[in-house]
Amino acid sequence: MKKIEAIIKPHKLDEVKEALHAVGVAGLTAYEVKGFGRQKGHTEIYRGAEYTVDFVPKLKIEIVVDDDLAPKVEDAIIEAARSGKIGDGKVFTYDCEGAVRIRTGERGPDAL
Amino acid sequence: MKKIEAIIKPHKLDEVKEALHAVGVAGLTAYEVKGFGRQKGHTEIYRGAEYTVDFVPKLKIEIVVDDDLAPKVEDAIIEAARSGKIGDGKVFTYDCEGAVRIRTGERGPDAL
Amino acid sequence: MKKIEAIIKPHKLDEVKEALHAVGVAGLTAYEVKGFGRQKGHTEIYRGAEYTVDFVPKLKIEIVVDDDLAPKVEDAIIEAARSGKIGDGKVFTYDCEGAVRIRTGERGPDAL
Amino acid sequence: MDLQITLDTLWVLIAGMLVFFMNLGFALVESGFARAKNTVNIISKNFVVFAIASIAFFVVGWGLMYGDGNGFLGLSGLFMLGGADNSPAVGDAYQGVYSALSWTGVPLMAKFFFQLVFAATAATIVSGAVAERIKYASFIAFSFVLVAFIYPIVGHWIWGGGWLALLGFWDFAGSTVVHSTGAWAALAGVLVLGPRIGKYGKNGKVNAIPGHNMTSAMTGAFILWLGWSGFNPGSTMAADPGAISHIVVTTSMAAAAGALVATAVAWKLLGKPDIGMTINGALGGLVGITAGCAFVSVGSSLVIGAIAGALIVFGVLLLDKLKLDDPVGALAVHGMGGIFGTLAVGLFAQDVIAPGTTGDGLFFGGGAGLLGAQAIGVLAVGAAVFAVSLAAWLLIKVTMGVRVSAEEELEGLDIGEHGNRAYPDFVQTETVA
Amino acid sequence: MDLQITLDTLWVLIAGMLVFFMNLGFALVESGFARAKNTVNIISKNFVVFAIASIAFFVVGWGLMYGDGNGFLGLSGLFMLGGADNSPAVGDAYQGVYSALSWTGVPLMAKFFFQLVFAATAATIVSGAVAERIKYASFIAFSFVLVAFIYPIVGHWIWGGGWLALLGFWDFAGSTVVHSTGAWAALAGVLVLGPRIGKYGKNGKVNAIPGHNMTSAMTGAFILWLGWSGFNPGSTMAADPGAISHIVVTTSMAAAAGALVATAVAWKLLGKPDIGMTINGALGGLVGITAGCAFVSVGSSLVIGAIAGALIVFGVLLLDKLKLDDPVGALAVHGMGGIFGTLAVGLFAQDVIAPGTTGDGLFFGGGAGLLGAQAIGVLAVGAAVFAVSLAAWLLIKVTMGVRVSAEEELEGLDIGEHGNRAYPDFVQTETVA
Amino acid sequence: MDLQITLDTLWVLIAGMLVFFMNLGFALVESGFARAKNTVNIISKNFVVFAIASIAFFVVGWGLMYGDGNGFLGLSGLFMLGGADNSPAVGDAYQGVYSALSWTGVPLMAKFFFQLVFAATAATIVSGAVAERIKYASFIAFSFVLVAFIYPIVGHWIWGGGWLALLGFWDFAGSTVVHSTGAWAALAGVLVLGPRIGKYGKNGKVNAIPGHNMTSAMTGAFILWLGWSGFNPGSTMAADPGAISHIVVTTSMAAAAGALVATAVAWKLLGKPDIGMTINGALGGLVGITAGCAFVSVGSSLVIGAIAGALIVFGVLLLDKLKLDDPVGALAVHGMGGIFGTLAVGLFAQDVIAPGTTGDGLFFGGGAGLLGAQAIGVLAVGAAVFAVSLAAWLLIKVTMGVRVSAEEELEGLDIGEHGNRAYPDFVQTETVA
Ligand SMILES: Nc1ncnc2c1ncn2[C@@H]1O[C@H](COP(=O)(O)OP(=O)(O)O)[C@@H](O)[C@H]1O
Ligand SMILES: Nc1ncnc2c1ncn2[C@@H]1O[C@H](COP(=O)(O)OP(=O)(O)O)[C@@H](O)[C@H]1O
Ligand SMILES: Nc1ncnc2c1ncn2[C@@H]1O[C@H](COP(=O)(O)OP(=O)(O)O)[C@@H](O)[C@H]1O
Repeated sequence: MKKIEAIIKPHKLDEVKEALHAVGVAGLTAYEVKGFGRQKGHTEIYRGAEYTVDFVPKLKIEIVVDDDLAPKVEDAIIEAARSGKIGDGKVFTYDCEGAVRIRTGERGPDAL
Repeated sequence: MKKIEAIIKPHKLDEVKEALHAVGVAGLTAYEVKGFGRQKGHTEIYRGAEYTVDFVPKLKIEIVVDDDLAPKVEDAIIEAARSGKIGDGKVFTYDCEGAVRIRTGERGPDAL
Repeated sequence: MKKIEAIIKPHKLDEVKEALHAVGVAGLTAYEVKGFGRQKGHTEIYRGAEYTVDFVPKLKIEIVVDDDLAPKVEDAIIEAARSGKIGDGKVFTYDCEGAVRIRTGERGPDAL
Repeated sequence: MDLQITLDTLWVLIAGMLVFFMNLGFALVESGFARAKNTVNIISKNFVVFAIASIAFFVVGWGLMYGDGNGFLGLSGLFMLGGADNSPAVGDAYQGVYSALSWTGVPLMAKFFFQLVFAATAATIVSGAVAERIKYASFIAFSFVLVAFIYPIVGHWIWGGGWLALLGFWDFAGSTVVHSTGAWAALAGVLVLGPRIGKYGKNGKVNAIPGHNMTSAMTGAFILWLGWSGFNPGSTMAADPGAISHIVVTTSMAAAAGALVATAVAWKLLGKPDIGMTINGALGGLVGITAGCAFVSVGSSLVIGAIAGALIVFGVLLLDKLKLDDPVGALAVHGMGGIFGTLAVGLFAQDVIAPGTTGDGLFFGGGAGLLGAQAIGVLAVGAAVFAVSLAAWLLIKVTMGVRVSAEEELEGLDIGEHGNRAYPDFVQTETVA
Repeated sequence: MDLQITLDTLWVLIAGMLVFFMNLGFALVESGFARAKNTVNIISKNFVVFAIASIAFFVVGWGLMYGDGNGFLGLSGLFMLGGADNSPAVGDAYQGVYSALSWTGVPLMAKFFFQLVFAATAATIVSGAVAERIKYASFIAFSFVLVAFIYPIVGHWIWGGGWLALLGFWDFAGSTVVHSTGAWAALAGVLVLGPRIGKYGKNGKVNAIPGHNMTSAMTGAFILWLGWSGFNPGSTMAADPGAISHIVVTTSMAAAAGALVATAVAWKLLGKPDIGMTINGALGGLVGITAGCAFVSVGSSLVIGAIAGALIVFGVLLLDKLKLDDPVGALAVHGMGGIFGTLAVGLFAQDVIAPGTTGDGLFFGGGAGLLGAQAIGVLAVGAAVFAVSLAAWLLIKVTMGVRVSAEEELEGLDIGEHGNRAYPDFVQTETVA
Repeated sequence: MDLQITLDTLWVLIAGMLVFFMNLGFALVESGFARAKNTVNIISKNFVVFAIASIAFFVVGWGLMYGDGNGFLGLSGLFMLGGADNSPAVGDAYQGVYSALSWTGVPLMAKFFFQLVFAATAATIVSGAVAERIKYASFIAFSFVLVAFIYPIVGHWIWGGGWLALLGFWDFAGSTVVHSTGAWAALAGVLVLGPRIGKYGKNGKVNAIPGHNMTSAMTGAFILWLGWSGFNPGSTMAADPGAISHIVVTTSMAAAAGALVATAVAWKLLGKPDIGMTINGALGGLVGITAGCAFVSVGSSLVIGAIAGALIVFGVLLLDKLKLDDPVGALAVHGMGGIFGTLAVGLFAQDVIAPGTTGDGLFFGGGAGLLGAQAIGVLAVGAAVFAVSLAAWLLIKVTMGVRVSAEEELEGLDIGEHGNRAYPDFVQTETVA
């Protein structure tokens, strides 16, 4: 199995979720992260003192899928998450050695 | 070493932590995530407008362990986190190539 | 490519970020986590009832880098994040099979 | 005599302080009903709007509203309370250019303070409806125009001894003068601004954009409820024990009925007792009773509050159908509530309650005359305020621009407009609605 | 004469507004001491409970409490203030069926408003103790019963000229009438509901369930403190300069002493100055001085407040030992504080302070007679309110059910009962207690 | 006569309640401007400080301030209001040892309550400036010293009929007595404590440490604004219709001008309208008008407020340059604002406004005499309060210690000092400033 991690712009979550649905992804996990990269943060002021916030709010999603589904998932994310602007994010792929569904104990792809 | 990631129901954390203790896990890292899967979210209303929240609050825990401890850890989590109801979550296993304890510089299993 | 995950003390983020900059890291992702390990939590009281919070607030950072850069990154983090006190955290290394920049579709190291 | 002046002054000032406190109520309801990323902008708007109103009303608004003049606007003592005035002298003893308020025996400064806090209220109403997309500077500009010119002029028609007063139009504490005026000005702004990004989906879907802090909203609602016990009974501008006791009760009862009925209707209609509707319902009841609080019985106040409460729920839903995006429900509460409340005087007024004022309303055998006058006032004020406000908003749009950029709106106005964040220590999330 | 009526009315109404404002204080303390996932439910309860109380007290509560009747309940002018009444006439000049309040020269509506806000307070006390597990509808039902029947009837015994008043029982502003009554009704509810899931672990371990917002709790506490300067001195129902000045000071001093002593005791006992205890201590001091504020010296008020403050800390710990799960400490503050405060009159009262009322208490040479009467009142009210409330709660349990499902409780009542969330823009976490 | 006493008492008590409410305002502004991890500590400080002040002022402060004595401190009726006093008798009819307040015809308890809430204000001002690093116990100790000794003694000089009063120094509501005093005491504390970790970077870089809750800060600011309509007009300590109406208006206008000018200056200077500056500006305007509210015209109040508003912005920036770390801007608002406001009396006072008091100020042809007296008062009070406070802080430092450990400061004082967290259900983050 493969684990696909994508870092996207927060307001893209809905579109990405639907795109993943379309390619048959049954589940995923998401959480808020702060990203640092080419997309620069912004300057803030607080009672006179200026400061720059380098980190940009991003959303990270993780999906574990069967090997052959992996490329489709990658592409689905890339398409749905792309705005063409700096900061659209990344998609990373990793190998996943095992998966278990806690409720049933099912293992491997059946657990997904 | 292996990295074990588990997505569980938030209120199960205590039990899982104790179960891991029992099998000799010395440390772990946890954080709030939102999960999407078979367990459906719920409908909310806000000043008249209905909307569905597909994501369910979950907790993700990560444990890096020695290879031979991995199966025990998996089983301990599965047992402690199981309620039998949809949404109990998953346990994923990955390979971990290296670990360092920042404080001492110890590497490999000794770092855990 | 390698994925390097580091769990550090929250207020070390700035120093770590600068150290990574120095070794040429262009981007990273960070998020709040709670850690359990040798560093013990603390006791709190609430309207008369005492309770112990085992988890310590930590920050987790993830960086995907080219294989040859990985060791430098590891060392940079270890140096910048070290205070010598219990709870300084860990650095874990994993293999990363693929990376894509959503905006451009670039793949592999170029995506970073 | 002298002591009566002292009593009246104490009451007017204390009531005025309660109305001033409503600024906080509005700030909390409006920011609570908006997203965390726009909080600094909303509370900034609500904070400076009172300051702006103070200057605008002092410089010219007061004179236009209460200066002697013709039926349409004040013409004497226009600037900075500069006119002759020997308050607290009353009636024939009064010598000055602000005769419209010569019936109340309190010092000029007490009259000014009490009228100022009312003027500012009209402006705060606008703030909520245009929230989460308007430029800070543009809001400030409009607020000045509203309080310096629009509000005082229509106010003159009714409370300044103008043509509507002569016509027999009654609005005791301002369902029309303050609340409808604010709502009409807001409606024009909403039309010029357009809805927030993502509020209305394809094929007419109405998306929820949940407010970020219900604790704030509830706090604000209670503060408004409290403030209204200055707003309505204070409008006697005299410490008349019978009248203020009666008004305190009619006001609170209408709020109670509004809250309960709105909750019940929402529960039935939406399946759950939505707190947003409970809060809007209470406010609707308060706005609804504002015009008639001194003229109707306690029983009638319950009925008026109840109707207003139901009205607000349907109003909120209707406005969304019409794609009029009002993040806080101000158009329903102050607009519909204000109109209904003004007409309700024509229905529920009883001569016995405030003899020699409204006379009896339709339901109490007084015929439709009063109702007619009320209707004329509603239409006249609505038309005038809406038209002028629309012009003002459009002028602002072409000159300084009225809406922030789409990127700024997505990122939040706090950083874009103010370079601040309201809650930097908390991890935030985009509600996927 | 006439001016005195105006003065008294102003004071009673303003004091009543301050007491009304206490609804916000309770809402913030109670929601602040509860978890984020139950916030909408708690603030909804606290918001509608005043509306419910308004209807209940208007429809029948007022008549049962102040209508002329026998020693046990009012029987005339029962419904909707329908009875004859020529207030503000007083004493012999008074003609009407609400003679129990004929001593105060203010209009009937002022009397009603002031008594209504007190009645509503009793209901808000219940809200906190039953929080985080009670069904919204069931709470509404009980609140109606409490304010329509239970509170007014025991109130009649003491303030309606009933048997306890004749017995020489003194409760100036309601340590028993309002606070203990609320607490006894709450205790019955707590027993019927049972503790929140996870509150009591195996082998008697008491788990902490930390409140989600100490800023809310502190804000609410200050608002309550402020409101109490209407609650206690307003209970003169007349603008008597000496009396109200004295009461303002005894009230505030008791609160100060309560806060300090509770903080010190908690610091000593628990090792740290727990803010929850500081807040509960101040409230305990306020409840404790409520019965005696007009009868005891400033020095005594410090002692009463100090004892109450210490009592509350031990009370909170004791109730947890007894597995009586009260998320906000209402049973300790209003129950124990109310009982102690009522008895304290029997100990600290001094005839010189309010001549011709309580006479001297035990510590000032007045013997145990007064203390005895106070004790009888405490017991009678406690027994009656607890018994009837228990019956009411059980009836509600069998008919409509009283507690939400375990799943709903775990997920939070906001979504289950209201379909809302209080803070949708913030990432939340389950406190592992 | 009698009724006048009642009127005056009502006004003084209600005004006192409004000033009491300012405690909540300070608690919210100060905690909102600090980090989430220190919230429990700050609100605890602000909550108990009023309790401490109540005891300190009751036990000895009142006597030192208003007891008859010499030009420097009170010497009679020192303890627990124990002195003879036949208030509300006034003037020659007055017999007692608190003659400095014999001009106001209200009961002693009303005088005490009103003066107590003022004394407590001075202590709350300190709380904000020393926040986020001070030990809880050490703050409590200093607060006691301040309210028991420092404040009353300088207060005696000005309001107790002391040497500055005789010199012709005028401070109507306490720009110097209350606000500067609090600020000078705070400055000494800031110097002894040193800045928060991370506030000042290498090579003079000033790091921002953003406050955690702008909603709290705005709420507090509005509450303070409201409280000031008790603080200033209440200082008449008599229900004089003309005076209190005038003061209500000058006070509110100065706040409005302060808020607007501070916003504008910040906008120009920093590129954006920083809400922190808007809030500080309004407060600066309020502090600035406090000394002169009864002596200057409405027009002058606008000018005074405007200057104060600008002053506060530059003041905040300047203090940071000087590495004086004041998390909430108390030194600028209360210190600079208080000094300026006191001097402004010497510039803007007009005899016609309060005949027979200040006479005319410099700008109105009165010459520099008044200004000179004002300057002497500013310097004398500043020197005395700063010196004694510094000694007190150093004593506390060597005895009990004054600052928490670096680890505790990093982890937050809530857990270290109180074992509590303010927002346990929310995921928090360290703002990287
Ligand atoms: N080397 C990396 N490792 C981990 N995360 C990264 C890395 N580079 C970028 N990211 C994440 O991707 C996000 C977007 O990257 P950025 O360079 O800003 O824009 P783009 O991907 O369009 O070039 C960043 O905010 C960060 O969260
Ligand atoms: N393919 C997946 N990849 C990553 N996380 C997943 C995946 N499928 C499910 N999850 C996570 O597991 C949680 C539980 O899964 P769900 O299907 O709801 O219940 P169950 O595991 O009992 O079948 C989800 O909320 C989600 O966080
Ligand atoms: N086996 C593990 N797997 C995952 N995370 C761990 C593991 N052990 C420790 N951690 C993380 O590292 C943090 C620091 O570890 P700790 O044992 O407290 O101190 P140190 O690393 O200095 O020995 C912990 O808070 C936890 O977040």
